[in-house]
Amino acid sequence: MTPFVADVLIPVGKIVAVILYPMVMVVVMIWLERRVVALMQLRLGPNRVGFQGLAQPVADAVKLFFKEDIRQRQADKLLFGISPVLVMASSLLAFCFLPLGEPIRIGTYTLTLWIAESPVGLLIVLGLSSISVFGVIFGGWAANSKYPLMGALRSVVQVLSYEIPLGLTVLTVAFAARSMDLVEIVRRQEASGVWYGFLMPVSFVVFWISAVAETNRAPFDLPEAESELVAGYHTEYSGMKFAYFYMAEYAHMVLVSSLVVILFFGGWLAPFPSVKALDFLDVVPGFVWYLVKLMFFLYLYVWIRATFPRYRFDSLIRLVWKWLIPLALVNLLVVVLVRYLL
Amino acid sequence: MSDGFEKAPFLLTKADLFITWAQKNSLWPFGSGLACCAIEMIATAAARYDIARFGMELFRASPRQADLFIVAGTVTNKMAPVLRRLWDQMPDPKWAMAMGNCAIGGGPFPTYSVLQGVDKIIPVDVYVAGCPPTPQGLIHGLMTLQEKIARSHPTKEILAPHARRPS
Amino acid sequence: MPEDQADRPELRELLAALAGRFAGAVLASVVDEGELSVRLSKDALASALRFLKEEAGFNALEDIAAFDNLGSAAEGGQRFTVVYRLGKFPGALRARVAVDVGEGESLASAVPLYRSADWAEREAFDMFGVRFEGHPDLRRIYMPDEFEGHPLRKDFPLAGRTGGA
Amino acid sequence: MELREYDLNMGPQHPSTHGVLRLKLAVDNEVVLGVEPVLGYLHRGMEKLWESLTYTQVVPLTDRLDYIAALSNNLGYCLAVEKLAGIEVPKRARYVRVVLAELQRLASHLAWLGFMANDIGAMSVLLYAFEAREDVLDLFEEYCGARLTIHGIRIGGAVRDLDTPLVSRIRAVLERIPKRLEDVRALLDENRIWKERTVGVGRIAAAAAIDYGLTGPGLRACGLAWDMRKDIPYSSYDDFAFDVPLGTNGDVYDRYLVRLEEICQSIRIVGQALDGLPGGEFTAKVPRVLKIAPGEVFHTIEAPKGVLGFTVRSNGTDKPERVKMKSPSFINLQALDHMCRGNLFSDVVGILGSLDIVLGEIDK
Repeated sequence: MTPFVADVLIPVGKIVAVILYPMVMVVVMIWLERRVVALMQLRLGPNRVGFQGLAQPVADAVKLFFKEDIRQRQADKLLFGISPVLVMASSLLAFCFLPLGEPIRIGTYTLTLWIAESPVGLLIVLGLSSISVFGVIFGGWAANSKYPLMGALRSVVQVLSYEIPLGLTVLTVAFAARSMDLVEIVRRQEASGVWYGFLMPVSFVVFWISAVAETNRAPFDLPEAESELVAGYHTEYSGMKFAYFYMAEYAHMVLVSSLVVILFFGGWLAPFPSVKALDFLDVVPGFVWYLVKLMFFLYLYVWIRATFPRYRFDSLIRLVWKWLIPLALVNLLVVVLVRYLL
Repeated sequence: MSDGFEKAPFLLTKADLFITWAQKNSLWPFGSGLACCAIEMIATAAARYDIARFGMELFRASPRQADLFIVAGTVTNKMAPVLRRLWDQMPDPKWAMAMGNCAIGGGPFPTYSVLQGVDKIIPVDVYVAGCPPTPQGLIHGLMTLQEKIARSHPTKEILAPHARRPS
Repeated sequence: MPEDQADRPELRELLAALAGRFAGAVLASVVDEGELSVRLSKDALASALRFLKEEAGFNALEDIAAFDNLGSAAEGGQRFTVVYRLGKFPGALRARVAVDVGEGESLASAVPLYRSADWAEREAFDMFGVRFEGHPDLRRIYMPDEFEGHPLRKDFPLAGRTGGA
Repeated sequence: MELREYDLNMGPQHPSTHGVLRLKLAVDNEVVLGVEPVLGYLHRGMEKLWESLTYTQVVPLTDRLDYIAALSNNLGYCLAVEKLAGIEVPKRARYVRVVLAELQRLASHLAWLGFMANDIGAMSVLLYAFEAREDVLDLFEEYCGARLTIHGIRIGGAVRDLDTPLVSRIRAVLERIPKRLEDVRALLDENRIWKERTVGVGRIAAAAAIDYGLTGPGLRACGLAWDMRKDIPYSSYDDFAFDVPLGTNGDVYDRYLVRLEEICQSIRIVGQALDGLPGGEFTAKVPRVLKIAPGEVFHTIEAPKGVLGFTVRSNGTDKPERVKMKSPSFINLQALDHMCRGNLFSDVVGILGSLDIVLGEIDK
């Protein structure tokens, strides 16, 4: 393993992989969503473009690339341009910290399946995922028209108020695993033999609800409610800028789903780690298990979108301040007590 | 239209094919219906006729993200300036489809308040006759539009934007 | 259509009460096919409507239809006839109050009595030019505000003055 | 910096104004202070056009008024002309008309269900409702070739007879629709989010409803049993036993329940009409050129949206002198401002959906 390969080729390869990984996931997610929602609604969904419609997201992306990029006169040029980048970059950056699998040993060199491992990885990922709120605010404000502004204001209040239960539940996991390092959390789940999702079901449920609300999806998609706010905060965006918003939403969904998988369902661990009889499952590489669980949660996103009507704004806020936050606080208290009494 | 291929350099024709393939297969209609034809347009997007198969089921509510403006219904004189403004708000390349006899030529209403044909205010690419046209008729219109897009040369417009179509 | 409305006698004495109260103003009145139809003069309209609503119990104004009598046998010699269709719920009784109004004259608005008269009167004004005094917001309802002329008048061409652009 | 309300424009082009309706909203931080609908964006000058057409030529234009319930408009106009001209419609024709009108009510209520659910966010219900509606449209297409602007009821009767294969297919569809409705009711009726968006929203009291001239399911949701098919029966509706569903407190949720119940009642009526289909002619003999002596008539029917009335005045020629239409959606829309005050901006969409308005009928 010549130093050139170790110091240059592999990091570059990993960086390219980390940029390509969310892009591929976004393409798969766009196709999955349109097909699954269609099949749930008695229709077929895209199946003409490429094999079973797989090339549909590619066609959308290329078409959006060649669209004219309109920026009105009264728009605030700087913010209008920056906001899609902010939303997209924050999601992509967070992918560097997600451990996708067990480090692979090639000769003397161990190839770690993540870019960076930091003792406060969890904090960084949460911080980055809340930066995308700035993108939404700037985007809604810069368009300088009423509907995007209302969409942006709604999104700000929604995302900020849902970050509190998100943070609290993440704290319970950090307490259980005694560390903020994502890799450490997975290892700790492997050591303790039980996944935190089953150890602390309440924090998983609260985390999942606030995750769905955080990404403005399904019953909580008020900021971009087509039937009320025309197209929410990205009403005035066209062409590639809109493509950024469109893909960033899916990237954010994939990011939050992978967080759920890592924190509550043991990252790359094969299911039922404590049951010795099922050890043969370990032959399947960790990365595959990680993808299977991820796909399940992405499917759940789409399933929820197809069934639930949309919350009204005040009931949305009442739900978080009256139900989720108290529940998360009590849950944190219980976990801390149990942790230190045992 | 095929003569365009001989003169255009090889690379551009291949680029044309790829770009038109993408534009053809992801036509996002603009979710604005005027009258009876709008109900048939929604029925076409619904489960039985399902234009989602062609990737067209994303009815964008904002003109900024729409490619295809289906004028479905009667265009009155009061609605014409609004329609024209919506058309101008749509980013290029954009296509227009006059759905139903009212949009094509005033339909059964030769009256004081109806614009006798939407092509008086916006350039129309495909006319779909019928009052209202059946979903099969609309899908046939959409397919003709896809063929028209397949024959177009987007690279020529990108390289020489001043040669833009008189909109 | 069942001809014999059981409540005809009720309409009969209602008619008598109406004729008594507004002796001078009731020009013609008849009860046929379960409907009381009255032709009033312009100035008795407001009080007649109030009487029909409060005392006779016609609590719903279903429709206001305006007619242009230009050319046809104008009964009262006036240009326009405005017909108020009242309904009584429960009991499903019908009353027709017809009023003649000239070209420039105006009628008392029924909005203080029936909220549903608001847009119906605006439509009559927009289409015929009949003005209604006391209407909260008498503007055109269909045609753009800068449109001149009233389309449903008989002398207005079908294709419109500007040739239906 | 003092806070001031600003007006928001749900413009003539908006995903949930069911066509080209423009709402000027005075909004104070998402709380609606007042709604002022602006109409006329689909005013095609129908009534002016009708004055230059013969009585039979007007019928296809009435399809384009309430284009979701075309047959009801035909029925309303034809009944008014027949009453004016004194044409006697044979019993079988009346039964065929009842079957067609009630199937049209079915299709109209299913379209309403889809649009309202989609406005409140449950987009799958739009697809389920439209799939059920497609079955009914197939019946119309088989009956007379058209899906939406059906023009199936003519002056004097209907355009074609109900032959036995069509009757058996109608019965098959009537079995399928309740099952589809079960899916939708299971999805929405007790859904906490749905109830939160609809219960107590857009409430109107019974007295205010009458004062605003509200008719149809909107009025019945306030608990007032005013249904033209019962109060002033037409086209032999009094031969059929059906009940009028009523709500209690006149809010969006009650209008939703009343309309769903009306779908079941319509299925009952069509079943009874098909069972008792008498023999005889399906249309009366109407002279090719219909000249009607001078006179005036006002006739109302119970259209899916409310009480639809036609005033027809004749002058002895073959063309009507004036045909005035009393449109239920036009009158119902006036109550929107009263219903929306104090609610949130996103409720305006739900209330507008529950009113079930069609712009073709409002703007004429």
